[in-house]
Parts: sequence; C-alpha cells; structure tokens
Amino acid sequence: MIYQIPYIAVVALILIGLYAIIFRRNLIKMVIGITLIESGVNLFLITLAFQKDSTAPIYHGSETGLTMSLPVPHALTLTSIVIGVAVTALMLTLVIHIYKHYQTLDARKIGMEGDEE
Amino acid sequence: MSLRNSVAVIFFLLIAIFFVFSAFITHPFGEFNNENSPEMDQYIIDNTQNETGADNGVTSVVFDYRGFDTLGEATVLFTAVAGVIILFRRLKK
Amino acid sequence: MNGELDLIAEMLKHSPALIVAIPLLGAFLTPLIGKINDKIRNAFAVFIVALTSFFVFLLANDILSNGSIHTYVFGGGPALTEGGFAVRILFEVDGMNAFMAIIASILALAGVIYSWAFMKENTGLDKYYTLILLMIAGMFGMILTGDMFNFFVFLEIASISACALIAFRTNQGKAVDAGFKYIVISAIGALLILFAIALLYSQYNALNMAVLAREIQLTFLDKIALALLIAGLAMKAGIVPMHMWLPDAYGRAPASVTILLVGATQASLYGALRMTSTLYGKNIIAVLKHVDFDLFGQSVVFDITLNGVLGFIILLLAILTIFIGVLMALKETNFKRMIAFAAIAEIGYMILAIGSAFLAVASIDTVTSSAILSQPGYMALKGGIFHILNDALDIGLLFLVAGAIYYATKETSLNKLGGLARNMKYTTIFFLIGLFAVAGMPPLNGFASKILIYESTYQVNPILSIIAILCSILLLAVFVKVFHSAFLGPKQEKFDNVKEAPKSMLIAMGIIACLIIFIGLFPEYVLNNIVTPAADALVNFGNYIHEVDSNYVISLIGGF
Amino acid sequence: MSGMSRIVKTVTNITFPLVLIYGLYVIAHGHLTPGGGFQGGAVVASGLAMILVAYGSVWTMKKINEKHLSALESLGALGFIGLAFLGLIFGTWFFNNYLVGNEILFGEIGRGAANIYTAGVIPLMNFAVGLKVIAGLFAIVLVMAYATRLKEGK
Repeated sequence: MIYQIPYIAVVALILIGLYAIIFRRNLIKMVIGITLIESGVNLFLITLAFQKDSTAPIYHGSETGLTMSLPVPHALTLTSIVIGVAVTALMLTLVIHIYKHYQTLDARKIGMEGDEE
Repeated sequence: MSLRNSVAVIFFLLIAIFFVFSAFITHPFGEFNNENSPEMDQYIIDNTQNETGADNGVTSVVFDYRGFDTLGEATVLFTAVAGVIILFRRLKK
Repeated sequence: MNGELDLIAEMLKHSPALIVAIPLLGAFLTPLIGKINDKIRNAFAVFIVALTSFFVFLLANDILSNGSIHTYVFGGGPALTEGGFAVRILFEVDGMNAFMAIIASILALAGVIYSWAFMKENTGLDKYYTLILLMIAGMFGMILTGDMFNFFVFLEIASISACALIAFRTNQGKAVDAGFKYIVISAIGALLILFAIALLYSQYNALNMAVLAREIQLTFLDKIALALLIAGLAMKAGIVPMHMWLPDAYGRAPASVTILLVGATQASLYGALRMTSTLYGKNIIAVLKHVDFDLFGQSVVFDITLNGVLGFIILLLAILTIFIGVLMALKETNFKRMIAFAAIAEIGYMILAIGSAFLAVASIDTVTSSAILSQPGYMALKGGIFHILNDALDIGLLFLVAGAIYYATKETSLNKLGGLARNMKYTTIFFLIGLFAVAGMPPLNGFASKILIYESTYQVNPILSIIAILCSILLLAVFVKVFHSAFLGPKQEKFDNVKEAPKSMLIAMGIIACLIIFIGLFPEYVLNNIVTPAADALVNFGNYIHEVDSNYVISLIGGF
Repeated sequence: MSGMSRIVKTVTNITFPLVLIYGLYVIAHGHLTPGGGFQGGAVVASGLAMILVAYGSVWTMKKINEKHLSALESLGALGFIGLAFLGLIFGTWFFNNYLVGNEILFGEIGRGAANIYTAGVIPLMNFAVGLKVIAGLFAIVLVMAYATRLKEGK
C-alpha cells in the first residue's frame, strides 16, 4: 500500500483535472484542468522511472554497476511537458479571442449567437 | 439534474474507476522484478557512453535513441508558435 | 541503368522516413520562403506535398503489389537489440499503413492545390501554409509510425496545427469557439492515450507496437489501457458520445483545412483499428468471463470474449453515430455543418463494418498468428476499409464544393442560397457527383463499399443492415434537398454576379471527382489491389510482429 | 504600457546576463550534465520574459518583433532537421549519429571521456533545439503579451 502512494497522487491530480473540465464552466478553469491532467500524467511517467536506491542516469566518469533510474520515461516526460506548453499556449490564445468576442468566459454563454457570417 | 449533467457524472465516474484501479495494481513504486525488468532502459544505461558518447543517459535517449520523438516535440513547439502568431495576426491587408 | 535502379531502391528504403521528414522540412522552410514571394511560396507548398505523394506512391506500390512490410529504424542499426526489445523508434509500413497513406496524400494534395486560390484574400498565409504542411506531416506520422509514443507526438502535432487552422477566421466568434472545443477534446483524448501508453510501458518496458503486441498478456492493466486508448481515439475520430466538436470544427474551418481534418479524423480511426487488431490481436478472442447459470431449468453456458465485447460496443456506437449524424443533418440549415453531420454518419458506417468484423473473429491461427474470420466478417472488414477511402473522397469533395460556394457567394446558410447552377456549372457537377457518391448510388464509389457493408452486416444482424440502408436513403434526401435549394430554384438577383470558382479550386475538386468516378467504375480493381492487402494486413497481424523479429535474425547473420 | 519601475529595470539589467550565461551553460553541457537544449532554452527564454515584464511589450516589440523570432526559430528547426538529414547522407540512416567516432568534432566516445568533445551530433542538436526553444517560447510570450496589452487611455 505504501508503495502505491505516488500513483494515488497521480490519480488524484488527474481526477481533479477531469472534474474541473467536466463540471466547471469557466474557460480558464478548464485550461487549468487540462494542465492538471497533464501534470498527473507526467508525474506518472516520472514515477515509472524510479528504481529503488537509484541515482540519476548520468555518468560522471567511468563508474560501472550503479543502479540508475530509467532514462526513457525521463525523455518521454520532457517531450510531454513541451507538448503541454504548446497546448496550453494555444488554448490560452483561444481563450483571449473568445473573451474579445463574447466579453465573458462562461462556457454556457459562448457560441450561442445566431448564424450571422 | 439535467441530462447533460448526469451523462457527465457517469462519464466522470467511469473514468475515475479506471484510474483508481490502475493506481492500485501498477507495480509497486520503485520495485522491479523478473516480470517487469527494465531491459530496454538497462540497455541504454549500459551503452550510452559507448554508443553515443553522451554521459547523460537522458540526453542520449532524447537526441539519439529516440531522436525522432524530439524532432516531433520541436515541431510541436514550432506549431504552437505558428498557431499563436497566426491567431494574433492582423486581419486586414 | 544500374545506377538508376540503385537510386530507386535507396529512395524506396528511405521513403517511410522521407514521407514525414519532407513536409516537416517544407514547414520549417515556408516562413523563410514566404519572405520572397507569395506565388513562390504557394508553389513550394504544392511541390512539397507532390514530392511527398510521390514517395507515398512509390512505397505503397511496392507494399501493395509485393505484400511486403517495410521497416525503418531511425538512427540505423537492427530493429531489435539483442534480447528482443526495440530501443530506437521504428516506422513499420504494411498494407494498412500504405492504404491510409494513399488516402492522406490524396487529401493533402487536393487541400494544398485548393488553398492556392481559396485563401488568397487572407492575411497570414506564410503561417497558414506552415501549419498545413505540419498537419500533413502529423497525419503521415500517425499513419506510418510503429511506436506508441511517437504516435502520441504526431497526434499532438496534427491536433495542435488543426486547432490553429480551425480558428483561422478569428473575426468569427464561432470559429474561435470551435477551435477551443477541438483543442480541449483532443487534449483530453491525447492525455488518455498517453496514460494508456504509460500503463503499457510500466508492464512491458516497451513502446514499440510490434514488441508490445508480442509481449502483451491482457492483464487487468492492459484492459484499462485498451479502454483508454479506444476512448481517446474515439474522441478524436468523432464517434457519437464525443462527436460535438466535429460539426463545429468541420463547419467553421476553411474548406481547404476541413479536407485535411477529414484525413486527421481517419488517421485516428486507423489508430484505433491498429491498436485493437494488432496490439491486442493475440488476445482478441480471449475469454473475459465464463457465464454459466440456470434459466428456467435450462443451463445457459457461454463465454464473454474480448472481441464480443468490443464488437458489441462498436456496433452500438456505430448505430448511434449513423442515426444521430443523419438526424442532425436533416434539420441543419448551415451547408458545411450539414456535410459535417453527414461525415459523422459515414464514420458510423465504417465502424459498423469494423464492429461486425470483430464479432466475426472465430479463432486465432497460432502458427501464422492471424485471425480467422468468417466469410461475411472478412467481407465486412473489407467493406469498412474500402469505405474509409470512399468517405474521404466523397466528404472531401462535398466540403470543397461548399468552400467554393462560400468563396463565390460568402454565404453558407442554405436558406439564403439559390439558383447557383446557372453560374457555377462545374461546381454543380462536382456537387452532384459527391451527392450520389455519399448516398451510395451506383455507379459511384460509395455504392461499392456500402453494398459490401449492407451485405455483410445483414448476416450479422438484419436489423443493423436495414437501419444502415434507411439512413443512407435519408442522407440522399438531405442532399437532394440541398441541391434543390442551393443550386436549382429561382434565380436570385444578389447572385447574378457570382462567378465560377477559380482554376486551382476546380482542379482540386476535379482530381477527387475523377477518383470517385474511377473507383465507381472499377471497384473490383481497387478492392483487389488496394483494399484487400490492407484488410489482410489487419487480419494477419502476426506479420507485423514477425517483420521486426525476422529483422533481428538477419542482423545476427550480418545483414546490416 | 511603458514597463515597470526603475528598480525592476535595473535588477533585470543585472540579472539577465547571469540567466543568459546559465542557460547557455545548460545547453552546451546538455550531454554531460542534467539539462539540454530544451531546458537551457527555457531558462534563456524566461530571462527574456523577464525583460518583457520589466520593459513592457511595446518597447520589446520595437526592439525585436515576432517575425524575426519566427525566422530564428525556423533556423533552429532547420538546423535540427538538417542534422538529421545529414545523418541520411553521411551515415546512411535518418537521424544517424554519424559524428560518433570521428576525430574532428565531438567524436570522442567511451567510458570516462567525460569532456565536452563527446557525443557526436548531440551537442549540435542541443544548440539547434536551444535556439529554437529560445525563439519559440519568447515569441509565444511576446505575441500574447502584445496582443493583450492595455491600449492608451483605457
């Protein structure tokens, strides 16, 4: 049980994020929810990298036989963080535009006007 | 409660059950045994200095073993920049 | 002569990488080239896509005619390291990948050519072409990759660039809103997929699809991962409970972007197909639960199998998707949104066939590791895959026609359009072709695949087939109504000066229309040469794994 | 907006070079120590964002606008994919680390080499990605700040 605590933290982060997306109507809060899910998944990847008594996977010379944490999940996390930045930037850009058009951030009130064009 | 809300609640609970279950049956934190021994990562740890010359195992994964992912990642950032600039462009010529 | 052969062999060897790398290179170059001249930039984009298509056809020709599978190891070296795990990223291209790549290249080519005239009045075109090329690269990456995490990365490239392009008309609030909806849905979907990938990685310490397919045990975590993968990809494919982004996104994006969005949606669908049939192929008939109980004195014994559950869920979703798509299309008055609902219905047809195929899996041949399907099941699979191609062409053509009408009249509401057939002859002809193709009228391509789907689903359950046929007829009614109100009808004064669409748009529409007619006239040819290898690639999932493993053997002898 | 107070501007002037040096260090030693192109690029971009905050987006936009940044980013991306393509030409495979083992540039390999001339194309790719990330992240922040600036009189 004690060894599952990191995963429980991961799941808590993801569920809080999902809750924010599904039940909150403020667009900024939805964006925050998505970044929360993202950090949950990133945390999951990082926890997968850990081995007991391990060091960072970086050599300082020619030492051998060290237990090192796994490098691949680190690389995956790096990639997924950058992707997260990109997604967040784009979402915030769209939120700014939505606010300019509708003067509100309430998801219920946007996109309701007639078909003008 | 409206229909939309109850659908949302059901969806949320379903996903929540999936995630909570997965938290309890993932292998214990930091412990590896024969069944899930990290062969691929051990290979990288063992060979990063000899094959790529990089002391930093993570960098050797990022730029050598999984370099194509990094190209994709750089592309994602490029895409985001292009997207942000295109969305804030001047609309009139 | 020998030198030429070598060159072609070299190009063939590297084409899986080049298909993705060339659009990426083009995308990175476009902002610099855009500084020179607009025309040069447009021509450059067309050239890049044409070059990519050339490599696609080179590769697809080899794969579809020889039945071979190409793998490409990024960074070189053997596909599998000693011990049987893939350290490097692999691209693995079999019949199914080649088939999807052909579709994507047709759509990309049409979209870029169409953009030339369609977008010329807008600002920010440097970035527009950059994003178009990035989206094409993302699409091809999703289709060709053999690595789970790489799939996720390309999925994100495709969806981020798509989102920016959907919101391209930032002066319309609804376009921005549609873009936001799309990015939220696709971000959630992608994160579900990433979580599933992490779950798989945590158990097998592998990210390569072939290696995972070899190792997978169908533990409880694997089942969760499968559910998350399907949920994430279904969100991106616009299958019903999560379809609400699709009409907005398709309807608000510029038409040249919508046609690429069709491709991206289908790439997600392909992903779901690949995950279920190849990744979990070994376990597809695994028994989830053995049921044994007494019912009025008679003992009832049956097994709930994975393919049964999957097939049942998919069929349920398929019927819902077709139904809701058609019903919403009936009451919609915006031209492009209406086509978008028709597109949802068409996705329903595809997964209807695929669900029937899942139900029809009888056993697994352990020697060749291929699934053994009943005859109607195999036919359904072929029909579903064929329909992916036909849907891309038909829906794509309709969207391009809608774009041409918008370009000429600046109007998308059906209530305000009318009498366009007088001034836009070619567009009208193209619309008629698209209309009959979508509705599945002979002799066009939609008929060829839909008849396969009807026939095969009839043997699974007649009701399914009847619903499918009825919805198809309703779809025809919808589009005939559109044709009547937009193209025929009284001449309207405000449309007196409407001109025919510019040449580049006509060329793009013409390419697709010709393909529709060609497939409609020679369905057998396409079915035997393109669709059947793709279906076989899915059925004989063992080849996908074996290709990587046999490379491993060769590398020990010294093949590399 | 014409930026923040003189104190903030002065502190920014003093700390920015430090941030810049640190970021470049992280980029250059990406293959030896924790970090790499992305991380170092993010450090430098945060330094630039500090300038943006201190001096205001209008001032910054006059000095360098998003077109320059976009071109710089393209150059970084081209450098990266160019190195990958060179792998196709020199090393026969896309993304091949063709510089490993050569004697001119970054070619040293083996255990305990532990100096900066190791790892083949990895340091070069680090630089390309670093340039890309600096330009890209700063472009995002700059464009968003400029678009949401307060207009005169509001």
